[in-house]
Amino acid sequence: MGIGTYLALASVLFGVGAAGFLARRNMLIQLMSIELMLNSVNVLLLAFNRVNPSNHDGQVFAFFVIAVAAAEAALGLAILIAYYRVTKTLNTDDATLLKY
Amino acid sequence: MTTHYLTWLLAIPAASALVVLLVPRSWDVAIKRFSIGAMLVELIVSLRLVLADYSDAGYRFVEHVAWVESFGISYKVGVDGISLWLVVLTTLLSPIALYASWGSIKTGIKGYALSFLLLELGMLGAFVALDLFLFYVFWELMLVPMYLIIGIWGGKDRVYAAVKFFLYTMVGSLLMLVAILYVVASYEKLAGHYTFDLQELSSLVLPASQQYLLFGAFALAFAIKVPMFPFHTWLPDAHVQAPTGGSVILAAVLLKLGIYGFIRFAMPLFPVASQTIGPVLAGLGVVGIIYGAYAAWVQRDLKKLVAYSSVSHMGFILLGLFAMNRNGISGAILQMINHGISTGALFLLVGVIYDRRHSRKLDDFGGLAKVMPWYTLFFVVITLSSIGLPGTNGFVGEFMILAGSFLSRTAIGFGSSWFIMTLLATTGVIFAAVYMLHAVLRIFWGKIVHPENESLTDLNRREVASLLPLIVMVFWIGLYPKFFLDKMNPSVDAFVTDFTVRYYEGRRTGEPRLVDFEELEQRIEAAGGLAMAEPTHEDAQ
Amino acid sequence: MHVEAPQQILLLLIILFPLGGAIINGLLGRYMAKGLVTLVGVGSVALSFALAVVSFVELYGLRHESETATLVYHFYEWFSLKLPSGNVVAVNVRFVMDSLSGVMTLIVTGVGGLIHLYSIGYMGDDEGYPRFMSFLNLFMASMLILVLGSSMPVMFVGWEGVGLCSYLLIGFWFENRDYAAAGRKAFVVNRIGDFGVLIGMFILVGVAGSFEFADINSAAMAGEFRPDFPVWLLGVAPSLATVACVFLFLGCTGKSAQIPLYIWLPDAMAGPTPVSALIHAATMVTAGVYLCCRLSPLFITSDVAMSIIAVTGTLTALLAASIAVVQREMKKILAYSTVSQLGFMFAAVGVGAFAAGFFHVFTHAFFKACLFLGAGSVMHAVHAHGDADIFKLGGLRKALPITRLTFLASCLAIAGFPLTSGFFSKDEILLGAAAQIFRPDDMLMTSVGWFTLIGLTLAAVMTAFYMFRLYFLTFTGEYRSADQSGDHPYDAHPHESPPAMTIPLVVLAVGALTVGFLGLPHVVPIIGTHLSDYSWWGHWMEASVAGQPVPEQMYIVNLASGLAFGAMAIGISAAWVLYRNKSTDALAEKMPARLYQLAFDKWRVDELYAATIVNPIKNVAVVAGRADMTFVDAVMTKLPSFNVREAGRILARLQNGVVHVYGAVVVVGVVAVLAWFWTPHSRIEAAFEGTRVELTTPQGLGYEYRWDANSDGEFETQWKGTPGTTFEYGHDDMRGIAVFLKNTHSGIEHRIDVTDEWMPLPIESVVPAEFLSPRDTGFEVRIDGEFLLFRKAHARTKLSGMKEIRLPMGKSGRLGPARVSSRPLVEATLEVRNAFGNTRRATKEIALPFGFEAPTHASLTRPAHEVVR
Amino acid sequence: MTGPSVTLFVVTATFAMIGALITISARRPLRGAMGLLVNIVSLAGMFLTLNAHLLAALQLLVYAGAIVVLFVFVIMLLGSAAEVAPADGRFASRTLGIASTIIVFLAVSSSVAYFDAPWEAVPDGFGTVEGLGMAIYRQALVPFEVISITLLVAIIGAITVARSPTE
Repeated sequence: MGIGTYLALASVLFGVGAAGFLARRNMLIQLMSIELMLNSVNVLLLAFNRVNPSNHDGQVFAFFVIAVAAAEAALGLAILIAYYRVTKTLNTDDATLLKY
Repeated sequence: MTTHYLTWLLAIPAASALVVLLVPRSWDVAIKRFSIGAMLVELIVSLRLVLADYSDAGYRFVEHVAWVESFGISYKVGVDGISLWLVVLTTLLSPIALYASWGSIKTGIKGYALSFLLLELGMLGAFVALDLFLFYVFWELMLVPMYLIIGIWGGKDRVYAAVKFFLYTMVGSLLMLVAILYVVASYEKLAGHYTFDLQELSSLVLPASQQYLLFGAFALAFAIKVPMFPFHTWLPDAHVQAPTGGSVILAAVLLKLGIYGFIRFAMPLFPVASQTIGPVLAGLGVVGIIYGAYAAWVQRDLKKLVAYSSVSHMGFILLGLFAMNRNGISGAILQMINHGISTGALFLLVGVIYDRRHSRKLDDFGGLAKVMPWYTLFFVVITLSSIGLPGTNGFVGEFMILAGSFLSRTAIGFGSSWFIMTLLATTGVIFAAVYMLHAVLRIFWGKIVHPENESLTDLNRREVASLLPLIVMVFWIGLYPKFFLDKMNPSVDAFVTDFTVRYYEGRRTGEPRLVDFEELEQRIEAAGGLAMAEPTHEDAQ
Repeated sequence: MHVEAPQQILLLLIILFPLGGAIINGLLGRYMAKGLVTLVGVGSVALSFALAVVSFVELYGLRHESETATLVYHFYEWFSLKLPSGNVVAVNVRFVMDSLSGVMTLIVTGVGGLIHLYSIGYMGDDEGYPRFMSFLNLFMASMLILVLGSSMPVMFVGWEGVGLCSYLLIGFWFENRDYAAAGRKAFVVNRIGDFGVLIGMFILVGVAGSFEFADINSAAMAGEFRPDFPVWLLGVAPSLATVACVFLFLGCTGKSAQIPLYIWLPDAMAGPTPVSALIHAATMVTAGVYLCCRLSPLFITSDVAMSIIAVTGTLTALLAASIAVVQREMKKILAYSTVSQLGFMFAAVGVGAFAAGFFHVFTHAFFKACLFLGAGSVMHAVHAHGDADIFKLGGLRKALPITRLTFLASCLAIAGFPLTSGFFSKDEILLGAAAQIFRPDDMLMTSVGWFTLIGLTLAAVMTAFYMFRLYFLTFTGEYRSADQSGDHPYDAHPHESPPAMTIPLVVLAVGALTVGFLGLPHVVPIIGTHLSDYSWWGHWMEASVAGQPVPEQMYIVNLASGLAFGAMAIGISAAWVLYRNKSTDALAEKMPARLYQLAFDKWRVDELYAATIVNPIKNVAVVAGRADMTFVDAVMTKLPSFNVREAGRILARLQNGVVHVYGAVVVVGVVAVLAWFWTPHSRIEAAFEGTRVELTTPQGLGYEYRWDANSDGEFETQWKGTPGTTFEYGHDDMRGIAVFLKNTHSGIEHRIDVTDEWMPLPIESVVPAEFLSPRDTGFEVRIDGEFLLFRKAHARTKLSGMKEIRLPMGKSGRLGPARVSSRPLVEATLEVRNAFGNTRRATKEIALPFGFEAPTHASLTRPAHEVVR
Repeated sequence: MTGPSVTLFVVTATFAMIGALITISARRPLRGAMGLLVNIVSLAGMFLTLNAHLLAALQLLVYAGAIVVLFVFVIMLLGSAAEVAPADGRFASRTLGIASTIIVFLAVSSSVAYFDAPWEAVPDGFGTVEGLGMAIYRQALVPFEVISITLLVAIIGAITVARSPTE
């Protein structure tokens, strides 16, 4: 078993996250999909770091990704609540204020 | 502090602007006095520059401090005979324009003074910068205060005019930025380090095909600023809407930056392209002379008439510039000063009646000579200067330009295209008389037909004070231009020689390369002058 | 160079006095007492006249020592020009008094002084009196600069200065907008002339290398203006002198009111009468003649220009005289008379009788000034404003005895009554014209001579006629406004003018009768006595004015004076018969009504100009003004902004606000990026260093490279991470020969496919055909082994000795404006591999800028033409 | 030169996939959150096979302990409103979208699956608290501080955004 397996798994996980983000209309689920994608990237980073273990660059990066993910989740959920307060729904099809 | 005059020149308006910014809005009188005072100090500093010796070419008062070293950006400033008088023109006109503005600007004094100080900073910076990046910074810096001056203190359609002015100028200057970066990158490829220093970049010789594109990008920026036909349509709008002070500065100094850019940057960097495209631009200048005169003739708004006359006058300057000889270029520089003085004064004079009558329509006047004799005298004198009557400044400039274009070296004696262009341009002398005297006739002569004109008051002290220096300059330059020409001629001569050498070098090469022009020019001089240096294309290898 | 005489400060003072007077009166006159204004205004001119006399006497004295003596004052250097030759021409403010300008200075200051004096009486009550004095003084200063200036630009200062003063003085009563418009017309028409002067000036300086009149004249005498004008003009090749003179003459027609630019002068009578007398009769309008005389050595070199001047002058004399014959108003008649007399002067110039022409300037100044001032005196007497209708006057000889006598004297002079000044000057002009007729072997000048002589004689008849028509209708018969009826009756009780006005009249009238004796003819007609020693004028002028020799054959002299006398006699008799003691226009009854009306309407020339020139230009201007704000602005501003707005509108549709769509676009982008990175990308670049070729390709992330530099299927390098390699090609690697044509100017390069058959070399593909001369075209080319062969198509190879040229591989040579190079071709191959493991090959054909040593063991295995692509 | 444990990898990978699929397909958000939890926990396990011990712990702490809990809180806060009715008549296009996306990434994964690199021996302290800590505090101190500020800003931002306008 080589690094390729990890890469493949990470790709698939990323794809699943992307598909979820694109296909679902529930803002909560979409946020979760984003978490999935971030996680899959972490797998990649760690796998590459494992192949070249003389430094910790990959892990440091993954560490930051986790921190950013936390910040993102906090902000995202806050926005979600604010959004819900305005529209009384979590359906992103109704979120078209960004229109021209 | 022996030679840091240029830094002072830039520091004073910057510092004054900061002071004005911090002062409370309500201190109107203090702000007025302080800003004018700062500009007068500025004028005195700039007069110190005149005292230097300009009997040989090269920059004076050069200061060179690294700014962003990794990209070779530096604070490098200096003046030579070409920029000297433009600097003085700026420092002379700025206080006059600001002072004259106090007649009509009653609101937002603080912002107005601030804009003017920043404007002066931008203009002076652009005239003295010897670093392309620095130049670009100042070039863009000028835009903002002018935009504000037109957009806030302007007339009815001020926002339209301001945006038009801004966008037009911006489009050109962005292309110029691209061209600057290209030049710098080409230099880096050959020399191994970045630099924006004009003198270092001057050693770069680019192949003709690249020069055309780069010159085009520079020329567009400058031609819009000049403004050259057909890029002039922002000018009437901007002038008509701008407040008096804004119009004065716009016409007197801002337009000159376009021509200055040609002389300082576009022509030395891209000699082959300027030599080839130059006649076309000169031709467009001639079109502008006649077209501007025609358009001026039929205007009913006095300010618009003066604005179109600017188009016509700037056409002369373009013609002289691309004649590529000393007469033409010296004449063009002198004519820049002249146009700054006479058109600046004309805008001041238009402002005078606008302040009184709140109209600029020719139809609303007539017979003013009866009630405003001094105003009439001033207006007629400036009119005569504008149409180039001998003895006033306009004549010397126009004469040198026409002589330059007639005796253009490009054409070796009388070339047919230059001959015809000179003929056509000279008809501009006729049309200038037509449209200016038309305006004079409509405003001053005849009987007073509008009763409200009967009670108009003549010039007040402030207006006389702001006009008098310009009248003095009109006759000074008209009667003794040698004082001004002597300072610029060595630089212009060197420019022409340098340009010719660059042209032949540029034509010789197919690949970008670096040439030590200083050494080359010395070699040519040793070999007996330019005639010897003229290459006979490439020798067969 | 000129002999540097001691500085004559007087010359400067002559100019500075009136200038100072103008400045003082102009700025402060409004606040000064009238007496002080008068003192400054008249006093300055009087001083100037006194200094002029002193200078002239000094000059007169110097003439005994040297024929070409001049007085010079070098003031300062104005500016300088640099000629293409590298010479710097200084434009000096420098004043010269020689015989020509000396006389002119005396006329200007003398006649001008009298007219100033006259103005005290005539304009004293006008509220703009200080302004008037100021303008008059300014005019004097300008005119003196014009006369005394030693070079073209300085003269031009005065030239335009007098135009300005003319503008200001015509529109002096500016509250009448028509007057102001007349002033503007004068200025603009004069500017058209100035255009010609400017261009002429440039030609002069371009050829003679100096602006100084003296240098230009010596250059002209040295024949420097004889070569053809280098610019192709309308299919003819005039000489430099012709073109320069025609342009200068255009300026003269403007200033001196000749066809086609005379139209401003009649309108200029809107100004106060002293102005008409001073500017529009005595001094300014003669500036054109003065310029021609100044540059007479130049003018005389061009027969064509001289003919144009003579014909124009004659036609003007005739046209203006024919208009003057039927006019009703005093000043208008005098104005057309002035135009006509100026025509005489130019006709004289055109036939080479410069001295005679200038003599007419001299005499004309006296009698025409006197006539105008007399007319002013009449108008003053009857309180006519603007102009006076002679059919409403009459019988004024009793009321205005002094005016009448002086007027009569001047009428006699202008009509050419024997022994008056006009007799002598007109006679000299006709003599000059007659001389041309008898110039041997010159068709052009002979016919011009005939035309001039006949035309001028006719004009002289009309002159005598209309002058005496004016005199008789004004001064004889009964005073027709006495009964106070009619539309605008004049004052019922005219009275003689004050002494300030009559003294100048008397002085001028005496001058009009006597100054002619200064120019006694060389030969007295009929008697045949030679008077050369007494002809002061001709002798005096010789020093500064060139000209055709004055004929001395009796038949010519007799012909000329006979014609002059006859013309005078016929004209005066006709007027006597038709108008003496009459009150109606007998001519109007005798002439066909329509012809009379047409002449009365000045042949409708103004209307013709309006219809053919002014209005079309005005319409173009209107169109330009409109088009600028509509069409040009639309194209340059509205169109781009419309494009941006519409493009924005379309792109804005993509912003539908649905998050999923945005996400999907991101995915598409990611996929596109992935697809790009899927396979490696590369291109080969070659740089040459000596005979080594550096092959490079842009470095890609995670790429590995291996090279097969000569494309023989074997890779020279192993897989490695750095992209470049160097290789030295050999003769065996060659794949053929490529031929390149290059425009050395622009750097444009084309590859040409050549075979071993002769084919034309398409130089036009790199150099535009307009830039090719016949000798640069028509080459043929083919490949011969490793060489390129060139030859001229249709070559007269044997005659010209031009052989086929062999160009070895790797070399280049010039063919006209193009460079042709022959280069060996090689092919390089590169294989690239990326992180995904995908590989790709790139090959590139490289044209080497150098040739190969032919291998000693073998030549090319295949014929060259097969490998050429 | 020993590679990661295959068994552990297979197990964690399977659960991670299952969790991910549950997350994106769950009708009810709470079930989705549980799927996410499964995914996170199994990935934490997988991190162990890659010698990333500290990160595995952080994964559990931050993701499972904080983020998922936050999700659950929000779901509880919103109650039934957290559920979104499926859009009508878009089933086909949505399926197609999901399928094509997954196919694209499957293709990618299949191409990278054969990548190979030698598993080098892991030096002492690799992935431990000490090793990673040293790396962070020595080489990435500034980014670390920046990320702290980012988190702080995010917290303030979250409070500002989520606070109801009436307060």
